[in-house]
Amino acid sequence: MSDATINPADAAPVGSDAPAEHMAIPAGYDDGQDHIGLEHHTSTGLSNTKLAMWLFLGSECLLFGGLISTYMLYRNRRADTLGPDQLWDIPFTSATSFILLMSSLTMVLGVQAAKRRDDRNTRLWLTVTALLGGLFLAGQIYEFTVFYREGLGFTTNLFASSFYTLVGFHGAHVSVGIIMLMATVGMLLRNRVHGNKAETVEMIGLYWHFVDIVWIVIFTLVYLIPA
Amino acid sequence: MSTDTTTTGTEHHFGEDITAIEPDAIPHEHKDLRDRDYVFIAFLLLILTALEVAASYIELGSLLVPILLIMMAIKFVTVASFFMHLRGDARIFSWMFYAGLFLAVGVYAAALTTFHFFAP
Amino acid sequence: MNNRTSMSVPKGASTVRSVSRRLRIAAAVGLGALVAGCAQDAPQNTFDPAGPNAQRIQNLQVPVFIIAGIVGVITLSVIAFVVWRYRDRGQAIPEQTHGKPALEIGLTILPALILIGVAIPTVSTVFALAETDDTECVINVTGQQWWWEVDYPVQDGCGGISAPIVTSGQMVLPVDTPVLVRGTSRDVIHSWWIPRLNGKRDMVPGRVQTNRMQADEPGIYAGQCTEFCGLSHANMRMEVIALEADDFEVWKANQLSDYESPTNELALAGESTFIAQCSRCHQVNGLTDGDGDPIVSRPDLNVYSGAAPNLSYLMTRTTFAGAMFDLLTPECRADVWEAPPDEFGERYLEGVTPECLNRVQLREWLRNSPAEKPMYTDPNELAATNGLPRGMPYLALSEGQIDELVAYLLERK
Amino acid sequence: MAIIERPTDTPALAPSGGAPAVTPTRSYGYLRRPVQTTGWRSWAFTVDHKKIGIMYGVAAMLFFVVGGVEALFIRLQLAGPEGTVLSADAYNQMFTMHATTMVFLFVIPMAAAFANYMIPLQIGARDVAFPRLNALSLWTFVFGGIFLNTSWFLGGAADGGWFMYAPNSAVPFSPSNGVDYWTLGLLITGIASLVGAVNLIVTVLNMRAPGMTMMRVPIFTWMALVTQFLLLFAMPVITVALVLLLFQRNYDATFFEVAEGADPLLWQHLFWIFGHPEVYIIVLPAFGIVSEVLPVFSKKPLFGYPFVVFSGAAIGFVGWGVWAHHMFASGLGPISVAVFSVATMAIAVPTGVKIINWTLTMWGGKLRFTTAMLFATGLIVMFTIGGLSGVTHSVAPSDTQQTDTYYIVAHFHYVIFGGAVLGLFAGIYYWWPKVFGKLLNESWGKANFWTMIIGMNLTFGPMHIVGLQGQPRRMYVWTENRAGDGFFNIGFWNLVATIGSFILAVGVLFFFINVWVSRKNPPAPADPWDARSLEWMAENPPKEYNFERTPTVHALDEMFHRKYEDVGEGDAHDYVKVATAEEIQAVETANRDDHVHLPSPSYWPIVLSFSLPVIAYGIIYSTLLVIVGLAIATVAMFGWALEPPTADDSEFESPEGGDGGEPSKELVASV
Repeated sequence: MSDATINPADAAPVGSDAPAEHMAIPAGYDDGQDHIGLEHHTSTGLSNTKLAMWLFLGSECLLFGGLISTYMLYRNRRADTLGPDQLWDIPFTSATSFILLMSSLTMVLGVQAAKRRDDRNTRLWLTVTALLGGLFLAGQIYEFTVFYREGLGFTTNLFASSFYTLVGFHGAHVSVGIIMLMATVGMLLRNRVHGNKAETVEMIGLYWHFVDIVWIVIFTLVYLIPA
Repeated sequence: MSTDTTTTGTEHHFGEDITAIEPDAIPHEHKDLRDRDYVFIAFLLLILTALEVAASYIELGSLLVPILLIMMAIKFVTVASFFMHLRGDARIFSWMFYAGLFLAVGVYAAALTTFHFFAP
Repeated sequence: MNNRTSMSVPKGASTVRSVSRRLRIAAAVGLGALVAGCAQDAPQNTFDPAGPNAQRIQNLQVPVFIIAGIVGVITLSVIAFVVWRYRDRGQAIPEQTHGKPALEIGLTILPALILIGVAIPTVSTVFALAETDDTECVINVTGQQWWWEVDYPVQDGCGGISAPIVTSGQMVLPVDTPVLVRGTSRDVIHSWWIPRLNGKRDMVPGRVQTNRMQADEPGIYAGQCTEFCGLSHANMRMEVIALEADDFEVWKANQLSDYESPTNELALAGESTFIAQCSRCHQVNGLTDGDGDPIVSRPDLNVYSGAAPNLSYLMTRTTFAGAMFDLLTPECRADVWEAPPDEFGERYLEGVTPECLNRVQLREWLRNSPAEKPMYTDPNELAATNGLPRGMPYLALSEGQIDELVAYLLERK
Repeated sequence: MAIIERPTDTPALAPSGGAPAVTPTRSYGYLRRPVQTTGWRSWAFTVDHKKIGIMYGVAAMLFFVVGGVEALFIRLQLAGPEGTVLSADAYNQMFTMHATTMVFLFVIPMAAAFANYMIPLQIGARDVAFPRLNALSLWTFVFGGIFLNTSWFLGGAADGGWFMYAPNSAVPFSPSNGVDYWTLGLLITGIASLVGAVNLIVTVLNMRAPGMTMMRVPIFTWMALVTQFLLLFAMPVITVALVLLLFQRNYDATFFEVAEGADPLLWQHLFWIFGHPEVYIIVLPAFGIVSEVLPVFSKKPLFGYPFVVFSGAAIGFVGWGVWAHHMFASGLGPISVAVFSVATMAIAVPTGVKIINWTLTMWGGKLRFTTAMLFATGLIVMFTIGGLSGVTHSVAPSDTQQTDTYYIVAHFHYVIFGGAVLGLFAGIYYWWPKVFGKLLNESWGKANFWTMIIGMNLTFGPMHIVGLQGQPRRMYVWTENRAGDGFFNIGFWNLVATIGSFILAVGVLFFFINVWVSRKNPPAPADPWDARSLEWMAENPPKEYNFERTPTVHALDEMFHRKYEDVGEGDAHDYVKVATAEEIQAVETANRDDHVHLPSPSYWPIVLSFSLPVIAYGIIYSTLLVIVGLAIATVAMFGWALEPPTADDSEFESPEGGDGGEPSKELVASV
């Protein structure tokens, strides 16, 4: 703490009175700080966390963009090996897409509940969201095993490598989301969330919706557009 | 002292603070949608998804890809605008996110183009 | 030139030169010397074009370099002036100028205008160099670690090629003929670059890329692989040999000549050694086994990159081991490299004579090639390539076998 | 420590007495918070942006030495024909690691050091937006850098060049684990950059002092902001490329398997979409530094501040549209080549704007050539040369002659060494008294500058010649046969370059000698350079909480306007000094904020960072280790989540039994 010790000599005005007077703070001078509450103390009036989350999501666009581009380049590079057209089960994937879309709805309901400071419903909706996410993941894993049994290993061809990598990265994001959701539910239960609960839930919501919109893109580009 | 300088220099006001607090940059919490509205939006998204899937089964020829892409974009923007509240929120969030998005679309589309069309 | 007598190549019309050609050469040499003082420049000098493609680049880059130089001199002079003029000599606090937008905008537009001036000829040159319709001859190159295979497909171009010609390290082409080089690679990316003839072009596995080559006068044009390609990237060189049309015909005929059995005992022994030790990877056209069946190397089973240089006419080339080493002794090498254009074809077509053979280097190579050129041929390091050597392995040849092989190879021309 | 203690005998000027000393009463997560204020623990667990900045700088300088030694080996090998100092394999590792180290482990982190230390001070904040994330990015970078360099001792470093073109980076062509170390190491340092980018962007946008509008933000902070945006968007791209390569090498994926139909140009696109913005990531912070240094030592404001800001932003933006100029020889087709060629020329315009503005800043000024100013001026000159050689190969046909030759090596060393490194040294000399409270010795500083300038020109100048004479890059030997003779003889100029590199090394050595001889210098004055920006309102070195009170900003060059007043009439300006920095600081002290909340130190950032190399070693050697690493990471993340960033007032108990509940200023958000 020695750093913080203030040398009285430094603190006293130095030099003549003139500069001190010049620099004196008039009584009642308002530097604008004291009236800014905890929520809006930033220059933009926006939450640091939320800004950071949006920056992160902007950055993630380039990550998924790269993986999607790799897939688009390689999807039908070789006609003589197993390709998307032989494998896709559109009704099944539509169902899992539907589940993920619904989880976005439950997520937003959870965020709304958190804004109302309704902890019980927040926990409920977050749990439902995590379950739906889990269901989606289960669908993915099922789909992967079906493809694998049909002969599409990770190393089979370029399509396989880029497909599994893209969808696997998305699945990893979903898994992280589920962990965050469950951890938040637990922390809400034990009241260990720091700071603004509604904002914490909203951040997880942003992440979750992002995972959802990435899937919207993947579903269309990877599954629906013919190779 | 500090109050004086604002009157002396001619140099202090080059531009407005691009992120200054303006009335319309403050989040419109009060304009929040109700739960019912979210259910309705989700319903719309479902219909769009169903349409997408249906479109992929119909013979649309060269129209299919643009139609699918447009529906994808609508779904994307809907989720971002409403579920992620970009619509009512401070504009800077949209800037951050869409900067990343458009940059990604731009560079990757250009890179893929060099593979598909420009290669000798 | 003590070995000219051994030359067996018929002399064609190559010695007869038109007056206009001589004049052109003289003018070119004179101008070149004037512009760049280039007589002693490195053989890969990028400012010494010897063909229309490189000349196109030269016409573009010389003004650009001059403009850049002028801008640089002006800018640096201004900075020097400012540093000298406004150094602290106790002057008062200067005026707190924050900027002059008009000046700023002006000084932004000025470089933009200069760059527009540069951009227009750049774009037109890019498209001109990409043009391939006017080429009259197709030569394929294939890069691999760490040498170039050059092959001439059957075609009407190049004065007509009736059967495929395969060589390595040196690309022979007729002068004044626009040649389309089509290239690819068998392993990693390599880059084909003959600076005096054209800019470089990467040769990418899985793609076929093109590069135009055209030489104005006979001679040897040095090049080097310029895309980092692993251990011996530095040793992956190549040359383009430009010959007069009639000399080129001679060269082609040579490359398609029938296999000649060895004429002396040592070389005959060398033939069997070659069959036993080398023919798995190295092809010598016309070589037959005991049953009279042609011996065809199956290199793709034995070498990672899937090939080794074709040695049928080794001694018509002047380099070996990916153009890393000269087949000629230094004196004979200088004879070829420094030959005036009108004598060049004659000297190149002599090939390697026994007197000129760089025996020391060739023997070293046969004795232990991995020690001469860095290659992943250490048996302990081959796991990643499923045990296949990359480059020539150590063959544990005896000195006697080396003598035989040298004698045998000396007759491959 | 979480709360700044105020001595109880505070001077009467303070409006509301001293706050009582307080100590945390509870532990968070699983461990008590580390509260040491001295010793190694005060550094390892700190979240103070200044300590983090210093550690960033020290680590970066160590890697600078490592990269420099690698460069000397390269030059020794190339001093003569058929060099035998290194084997081909060792040489390939050497140039790969030289570039990787200099780019990823020196220039980026050194710029991050300045950004970390200076941004909060320049914008009048007490810390960055997310102090624990800041610590995370520091330690992740440090561990990533160490991890990368351990490959030297564990079977050989990466040998594919820093651009690591596929398929030469595939297992058959690079069988050692070097490329795996490289891939994983860059993924780890990439995390550090990404986390740092998010943190610093939020800091600049959100943590500015009252009145600090974006157009009053000091220029270094502006350039750092643009840099962080570039990192934010570029890092994911290289991440994709690295992941593909990692999967290919370790899990037999086929991304660059040509036999399967893969296109090696995919790697090139991904790498250079990252790699070109990377060039500006390297150079923009240095531009920011000289844009601070030049006005101070010219005693004039930066000429055309808005132009410099917008040209920086324009460079950042256009930098995304020119990546393929690294691929003019790759066979993109004439349309792509033409488009990217023109786009590349376009980027010369904002770069030229900067050089013009710097020159005009000096024009009419009162130039004091301190070491910092010498380095800044050196940057303008050297960067101009590098920029002009850059223009020559934006001309695509010309570039097909020069790319992959030493001419390119000359160009980018003039840009990176002459631009970035000289700028960083200018910053070191300029801000040294700010950071350490002592001035560096000027005589040694000048020796340092002149030796470095002479050394760099002797090293990189001849490379223009050998490059134009056709000597390619990345060759472990050159041969007499291709050297030519006469004035342009490659051998002669290679020897000159090697001699130059050792002179350069001596120049760098002079810097370290300077640090050593300056260690006992007397404390520097509060404002040794008569500086203009806000960081000089804090003390040298700044207190843990930076400012006695959060400053209110009224102008660009706030500090100048607090010191000088315009007494001229009408259009005539006449500035007179009305206050010294000491006086200004004294007033700040007298009116200081009491009860400042600072973020508390934490174990979790360093623990989480540590898990990353563990996982990486695991990927190379053993799955078990991956599991161990993931376990450490999980514990660290939960510990992090359960630990509040700043202890609340209610969590503290004052020794006097006071209520400790005055309204406090929350300084950090929770992450």
